[in-house]
Amino acid sequence: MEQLLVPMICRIDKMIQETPDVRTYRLKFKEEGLMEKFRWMPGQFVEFSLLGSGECTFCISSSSTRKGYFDCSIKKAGLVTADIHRLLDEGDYVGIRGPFGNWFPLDEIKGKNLLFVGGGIGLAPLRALIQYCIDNRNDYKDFTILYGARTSADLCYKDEIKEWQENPLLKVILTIDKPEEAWPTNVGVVPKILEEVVKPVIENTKVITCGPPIMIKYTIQSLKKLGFADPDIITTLEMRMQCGLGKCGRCNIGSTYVCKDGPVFTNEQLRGLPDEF
Amino acid sequence: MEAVANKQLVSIEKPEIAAPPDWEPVIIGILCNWCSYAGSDLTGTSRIQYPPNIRIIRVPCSSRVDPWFLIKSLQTTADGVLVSGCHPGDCHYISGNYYARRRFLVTKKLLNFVGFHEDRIQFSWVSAAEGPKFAQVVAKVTGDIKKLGPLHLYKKENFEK
Amino acid sequence: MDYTNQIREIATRLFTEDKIDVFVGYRMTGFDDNQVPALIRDPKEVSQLVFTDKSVFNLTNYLKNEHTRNKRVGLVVKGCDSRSLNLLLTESQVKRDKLYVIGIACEGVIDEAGNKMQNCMECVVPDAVVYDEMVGTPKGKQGYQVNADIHELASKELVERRAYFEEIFENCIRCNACRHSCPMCYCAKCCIDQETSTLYNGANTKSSAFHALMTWSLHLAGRCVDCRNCEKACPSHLPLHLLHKWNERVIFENFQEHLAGVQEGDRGAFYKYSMQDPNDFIM
Amino acid sequence: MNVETFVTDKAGLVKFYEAIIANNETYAPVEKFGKFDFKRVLTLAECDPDSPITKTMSAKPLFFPRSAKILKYSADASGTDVKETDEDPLTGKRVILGMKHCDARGLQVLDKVYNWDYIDSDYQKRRQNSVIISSRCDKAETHCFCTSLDYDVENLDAMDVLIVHGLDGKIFIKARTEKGETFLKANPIDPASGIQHSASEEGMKKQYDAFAASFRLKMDYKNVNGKLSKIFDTPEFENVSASCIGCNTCAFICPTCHCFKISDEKIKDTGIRYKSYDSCNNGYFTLMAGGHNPRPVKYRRWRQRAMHKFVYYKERFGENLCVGCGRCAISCPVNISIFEVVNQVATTV
Repeated sequence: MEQLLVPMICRIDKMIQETPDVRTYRLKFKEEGLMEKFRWMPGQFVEFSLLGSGECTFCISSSSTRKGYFDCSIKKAGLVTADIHRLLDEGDYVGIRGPFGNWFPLDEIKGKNLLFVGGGIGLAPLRALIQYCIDNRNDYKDFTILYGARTSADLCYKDEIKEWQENPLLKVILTIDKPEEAWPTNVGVVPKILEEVVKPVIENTKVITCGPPIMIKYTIQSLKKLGFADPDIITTLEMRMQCGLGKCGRCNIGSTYVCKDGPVFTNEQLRGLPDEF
Repeated sequence: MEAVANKQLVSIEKPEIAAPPDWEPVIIGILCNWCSYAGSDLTGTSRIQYPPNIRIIRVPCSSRVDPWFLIKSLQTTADGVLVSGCHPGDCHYISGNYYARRRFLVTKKLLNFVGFHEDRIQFSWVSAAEGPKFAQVVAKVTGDIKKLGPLHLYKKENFEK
Repeated sequence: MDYTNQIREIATRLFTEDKIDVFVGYRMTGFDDNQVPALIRDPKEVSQLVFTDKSVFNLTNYLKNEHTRNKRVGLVVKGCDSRSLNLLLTESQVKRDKLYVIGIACEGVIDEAGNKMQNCMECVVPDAVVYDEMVGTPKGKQGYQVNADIHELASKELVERRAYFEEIFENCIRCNACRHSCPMCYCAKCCIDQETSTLYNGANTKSSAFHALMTWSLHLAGRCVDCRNCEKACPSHLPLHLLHKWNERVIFENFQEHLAGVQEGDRGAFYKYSMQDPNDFIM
Repeated sequence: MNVETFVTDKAGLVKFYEAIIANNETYAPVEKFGKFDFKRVLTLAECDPDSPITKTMSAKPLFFPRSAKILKYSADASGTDVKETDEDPLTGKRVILGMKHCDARGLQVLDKVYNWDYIDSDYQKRRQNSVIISSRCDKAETHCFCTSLDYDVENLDAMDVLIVHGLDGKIFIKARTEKGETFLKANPIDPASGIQHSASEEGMKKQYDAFAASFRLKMDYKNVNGKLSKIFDTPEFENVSASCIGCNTCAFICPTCHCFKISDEKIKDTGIRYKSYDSCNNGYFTLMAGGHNPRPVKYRRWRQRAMHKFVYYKERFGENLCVGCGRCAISCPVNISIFEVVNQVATTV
């Protein structure tokens, strides 16, 4: 197993400061030819290691349809992520293991209306799917992105959101929690905007949501209130992991291993699990 | 009652592996900012020679030195450690070195108890005006450690010699 | 030594007078003659309480437990336990007015084999020093004596001692049960405990065991009350008391006969100083 | 499988052990500070293959080491260089003496988690290259309850060679697996040492009956397993875990606990990454960087441990994770017995 835990070395191609505490690292494998072999699906995650500090789990925040690189968006939160922010810059090397876990049910969402509900750094896993869906736009019907953050400065991927807003095929709704000067659109927490502004069509719609645990909780409540069925609500769980291989036992929720059976679950599946996430 | 702890512990340390001929000890010197660090500065500006084996770390006060610093030093590169601060009564923070003194004694005795020669860890009071004394202290510590040879006990794997 | 009835009486009284929310005492395991600490919240369960010479575990450990936090607690303490309680009080870890302390005039507890524990034979303070109510007849303070193991080990050569301790560090499995069972270890982030600290050496190597045990024992120097919770918890049966007793001995001899937690309001040895402290070991 | 049974006496067994130690790389319980741990041995005198279970660590570290090096790395201006450690998990064959039958069963249970999906090849290698010689206990200790669980102790095939100390002083040796059979063939039993073929296995049966009768703890396993899976939210867990101090001893000495953590030791530009034991009773075990913790309080962690042992693993892999060795209860500083607790929860709720 020790070999499975040895990471491959990646070079940081580009570093984008998204918000004061979120950075996106664009990674490429150091070894020639590995990048082409590295295949992943939106929703999967990698073990990102800063050698000497430790290993952390991050989802891949770019789609496999954008070739030649992959992104990891990292928020400064704990010991390792603080070290990542402090020490890593363009041209540095990091270790990557993966990709692990399951992915968004791409076949099931084909031909449906899609509603993405993201909060804060929770847009990162959604971004992979959004990019994937934009690149296969014809497979999907209506396309709505609701994205909220605490302040306007905390909105991630600002440039990309601008692109999305300019795209006539997408509907992008932004919101911030507290009023700010020069903020043109909605103010209020995500579930409130979801109910009052977005007013989504329930028929033939799949909702994909991700964000802080508390946001997910209330978003799911609102969605239920709006009339969405459990199998139509898809979310991705955040759970402490160390190996990603279904061995270390950290991501156990009941008899489920989040690193193998997740991190993408429908609300129906989540309701079957003990309340420990 | 017999003073067990204060009795000189029998301490003959046999070098486990003979030191290579060109071996030079690595000594970590932890110096207080206000006295000993200034003292070592004076040693330099007065052009007094002292052995180059010491690697100096500056701390605000000798009471900043957690016993953990000494343990970590011995675990990694160091063959010996020297901690130096202000003379009793001269502490910039009034009483820091009195607290430190207690800790030093216990740390030294405990490390000695578990198998380190007592000369591996040494302490000194060097004031900002005592440039020559600092040179003497370093010379003595270096001499002592040279006699003892390289330290292998509990070295981390990356540092096994 | 059997104070079962007295303790049950007191606990019942405390519950009826509504003085406490939780009573921390001992109960039988239900399958052998060993005892489990019991956190009793229901007055009906008072009849489970016992106190005999098998009541070994230092209950002040439970004061850092979430079951007792911000509650009025009734607590049974032996001599050594009361010393740790004393220190916890001076270090502001518990509030005295939230505690109702039942002090025991302890006659010594026995280990699994039925022999009197070594620390009880060398006990300095058999009677509780902090209490609201005393059970048993106090014996008064005893003279301090050198730990027999320390005495033996200190007379050995450095090389022999080194070999002995190398074996100890070799056999440590780094479970950190010693730290968790210690009543004086209440830091939320411990420097030898896993992951919460950048200083941490997590691997199970001799070097990291040396680092962990030495740092731990030095952080407890002048505060260890010799209750031997750590030794009871150690799955490898390591003689951890050697490190603590040695420190205690050094401190007793050099720092005005300091013994941790014996006097009320007395801080740990490293939180005070004296002009008479030895200075001759410093150049 | 029709396997020969051998019978001998005490002196014969000693000779048998001595021959094994002389001809193989042997691991056996060695005493240190009153506790037996499995170590490499060169003579029979330094070990005790019949060490009491109450004082013996499990043999799990021989297969899942307490600390394993994952990699060494060094970083310089030209980039980072990662090397797999030169440590070879195990290439030679080895023999493990004196493993308890519950430990052997523990390995059988662990095989499931190590062989699903990603296969742990180091563990596999260690398993394949080890011959386990285990003697059946003479009587149950206070905390043992292996016969109450979901496996057949009498016909357990987790060990390769089984040794049974019969009631009348006869000692039976029998191969339990093909590996054990080949091992016994490769180490031909010396006729001079008094080991003979035995026609009847009645002595073994009698010994087992006496052993099974000596159990004080008996659990209705089906009931416990079925009950526990339904009572996740019972407040009883909070009561039974109240006296736990969260010291993790139970997980570190458990023959089936397999949680681990990965930690780096860094010095300047070089470092080593280790995989070492961890326990779900640690408060930070599931603590995430943002401060969210799915199991923030002790009783939740405790429940996870109990449920994982008795319910979740069974659901997922079809085996009970607890093997009933009672080591956790023996080592627990506050004398909590998982048997008592699980039984109490299952019967009172």
